[in-house]
Amino acid sequence: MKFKVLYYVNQFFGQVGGEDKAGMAPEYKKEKIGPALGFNGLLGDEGEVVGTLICGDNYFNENNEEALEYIKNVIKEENPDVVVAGPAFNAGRYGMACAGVVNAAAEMGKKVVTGMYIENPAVDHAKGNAIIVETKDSAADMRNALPKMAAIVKKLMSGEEVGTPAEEGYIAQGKRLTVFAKDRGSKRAVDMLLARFNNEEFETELPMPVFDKVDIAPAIKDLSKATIALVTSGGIVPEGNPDRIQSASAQKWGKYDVSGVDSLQEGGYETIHGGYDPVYANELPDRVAPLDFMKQAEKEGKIGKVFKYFYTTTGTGTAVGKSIEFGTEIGKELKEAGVDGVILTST
Amino acid sequence: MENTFDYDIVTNNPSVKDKYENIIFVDGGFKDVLFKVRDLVHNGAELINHPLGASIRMFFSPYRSIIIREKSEGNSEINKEYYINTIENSIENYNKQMENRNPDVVNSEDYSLIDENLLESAIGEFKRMQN
Amino acid sequence: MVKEIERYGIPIVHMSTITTISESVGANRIVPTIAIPYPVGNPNLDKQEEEDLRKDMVNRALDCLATEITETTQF
Amino acid sequence: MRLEQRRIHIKDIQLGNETSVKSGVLTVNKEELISKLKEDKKIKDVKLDVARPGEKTRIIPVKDVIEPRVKIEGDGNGFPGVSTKMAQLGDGKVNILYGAAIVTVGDIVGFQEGVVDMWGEGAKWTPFSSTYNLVVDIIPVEGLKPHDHEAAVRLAGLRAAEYVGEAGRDVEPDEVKVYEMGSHVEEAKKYPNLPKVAYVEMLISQGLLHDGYIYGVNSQLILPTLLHPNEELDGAVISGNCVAACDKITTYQHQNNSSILDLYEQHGKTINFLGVILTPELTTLEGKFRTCDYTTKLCMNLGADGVIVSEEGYGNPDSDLLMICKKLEDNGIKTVLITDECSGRDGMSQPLADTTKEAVAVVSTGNVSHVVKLPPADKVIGNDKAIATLAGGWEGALEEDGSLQCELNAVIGATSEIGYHNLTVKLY
Repeated sequence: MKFKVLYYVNQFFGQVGGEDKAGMAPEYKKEKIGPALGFNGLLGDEGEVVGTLICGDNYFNENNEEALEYIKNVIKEENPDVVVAGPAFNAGRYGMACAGVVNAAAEMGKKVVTGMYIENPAVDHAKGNAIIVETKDSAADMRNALPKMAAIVKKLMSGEEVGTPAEEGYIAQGKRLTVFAKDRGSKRAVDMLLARFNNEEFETELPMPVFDKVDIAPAIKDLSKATIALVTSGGIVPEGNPDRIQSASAQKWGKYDVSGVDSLQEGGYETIHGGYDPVYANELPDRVAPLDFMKQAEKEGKIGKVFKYFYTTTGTGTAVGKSIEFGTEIGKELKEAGVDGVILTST
Repeated sequence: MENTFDYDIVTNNPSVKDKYENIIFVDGGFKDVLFKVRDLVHNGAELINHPLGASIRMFFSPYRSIIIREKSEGNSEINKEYYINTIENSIENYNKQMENRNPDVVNSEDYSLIDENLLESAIGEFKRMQN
Repeated sequence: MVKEIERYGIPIVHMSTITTISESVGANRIVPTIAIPYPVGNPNLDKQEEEDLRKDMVNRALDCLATEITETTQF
Repeated sequence: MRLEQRRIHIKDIQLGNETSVKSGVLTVNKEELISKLKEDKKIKDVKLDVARPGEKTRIIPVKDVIEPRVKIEGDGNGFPGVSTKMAQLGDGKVNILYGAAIVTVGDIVGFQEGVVDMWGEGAKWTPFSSTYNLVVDIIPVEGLKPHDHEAAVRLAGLRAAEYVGEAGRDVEPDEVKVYEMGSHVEEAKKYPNLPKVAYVEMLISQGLLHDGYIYGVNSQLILPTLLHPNEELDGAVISGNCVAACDKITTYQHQNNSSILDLYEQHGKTINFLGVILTPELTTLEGKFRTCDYTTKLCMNLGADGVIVSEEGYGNPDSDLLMICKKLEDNGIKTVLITDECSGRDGMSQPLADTTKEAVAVVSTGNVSHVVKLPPADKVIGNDKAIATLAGGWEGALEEDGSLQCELNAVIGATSEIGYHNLTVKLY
């Protein structure tokens, strides 16, 4: 029996129309449309595309929940073995839609494959669940991308082992898998050392984590006119923790109006951080987030003003998960409010 | 009882508690011991032995004893930073390893015994370094 | 968090006790602080001394926001 | 030094009434070996059994593996400083019952794992599924302190290896390997243009079930020390029954240290092999600093251009490994590390407990948290209660058909950090 594939495309590849149709709500057709047709041909006798889901890119991103609800219902009804989306190439909104679809399908226990250009921002959203075939940045690469996607789908369905990212042409998911090597470890070590002596190329089997750097923001030209915001990951919150921010590895952040107070102590703040002895911070919360002397700098005219809101969360300040999300959200607000500089204190 | 040397043992191991005088007892798990050590190190204590064990098995131990020394003089900034990094890193590693695991409480007694013995070795090593 | 805020082009100073962690999370402007439970204070000092200390650290942090740098720098 | 390893290929082991090797079949006098081991008053009973490659047999909990040998020329039969009188090792002729192994089992503590499956899926993951194993199960007298219990098990394994090894004394070998290397001055004269390479072998040195021994000296007590490679190949280094099943270095693996052998293989061809630096993995931070400095200094004094460093264990030893790497690289010595990793069951976590950017050349010998499925065995040698420990700690490990999901960390020698086995990790 052939395995069943459900295919997702946007309005353009679904042959509905261009940007003017980007607002279309999802539709399902029991036909093979656009790339789904070519993809179906590549499956041969093994599988078949049973239908094509089409949704406008704008609609998907602006009405995420409604779009996904419709799509999930179709998946439930058709009960395919595999959900394939895209390829989205370098299209950001289309990429996000593909990521949304494959993540939802993966949650429903479906095998999922998509395709994207490596710099498509949606890659990070999809790679945890989906195999993403690496494509070039334009649709001209469709004829290369589809065969790779089809080959992977066939392997997933037949139970054949999917090779390494380099072998199969997909973007590494970041999973480190234990496999058998041709030579024992000590032989590989000697070979690696010899390669280093001979200035030949070698590949380390365990790359050290690299820390992503961000461009240094230019300095503030005139501090005396600048608005400076205070942010802390030290878990300083108003007494009683009204927003119930978690005491370790917080799942959210809070912001509090401090325009009317001269210090956090005056504002009645305390710490909820679970990672350190709270006595000193509760005695004087400005020891963790120094609003007092920022306000003084404002009075002395050293800075223009202290930003109206103070931002807070808890966490050890590591480069993972939530802290990235929080930074992105807080940064966006600060940017929009025209803040010129930020002091972030960590415990 | 052993004579008090210039160190303290942060432990949640009851059999260690009964054996030494200079105990900072933690009523909790391995992780709570790490947290207590973190507090102490951030307040200037020196970390004498490494907070983690030497094999993945020892991560599953319900008990852990860690030797620290309260604010010793001549603790350079570099060392202080090293201690802080070491304990912070250890906590992160512990969390990573124990994410899908529970401490191996079935073998509590054996872990308690091994912890006690490893502590004894660590104290021995520390003393050999002191004289 | 540091990196993500700086990505918007806003200069940010990380005041942190563990400066190596600070560097590893990608902070470019770093002011080392006193201790985890009281990064910008010191309960062992008397009130005036502690206030002087905090004022000095805050000013240092503000000044570094107004200082052009080309690589990760501790102030 | 010149060491002649004379391999007698063993094709089977039988228990019987004499101890001999005839046409590749090793027969062991069961009663005699048992009574010999029971001369140690700490041992109450001994059980012997044989596990052959391909048999549906599981051995658990394995403490150590030792290769049976007899020195027929030169000093130091057995394990000098441990089971026999002190002697200088590294010179002479040794007859090896190649393909046979003494495997000790025994519950020193309840949580010790260490499985060897002789067949099927499990066999792939351990190098000791391909040896003919004489399994020595040691039951101590009651009330023995854990230190004494560990020592009794350790010594019994070594004595059993010596006793069995004697059977090969007058047997003609099938194969002879010669390991010969002169002083540093002589070798440098012979190979003036070859890069000089030292091997740093790190040993867990932290106390009960975390120890190793060099000529009987507990490695906790040493500064890093230099050995001629022949000394280790001749039995100078002994395992202390470490709890780390997958990445402890068993005595067998010291006797046949693959890093030493693979460096020896290149000696005089592409490199000038300088020798082995045994480096303790201590528990105190000060101790780690000292070890790091001292190891680097030895490498520099030897004029090493390159160094291979192998780890034992995971966790705090990662600090030593990376600290040593950084210091060697800072001093211009090209360094390759061999380590296993703990990247979590899904392989998504950071692999080591520590990092340093100087570690640019690292061999990974596998993820200790990689999950493997072991089918039920027909026969279990040792203590089948220990299987519960294997499966313990997480739900769903024991399946209905009796097969068992366990992490590689339970399998003896699976992720050997001296590079003895052929696992690696690839990014998917």
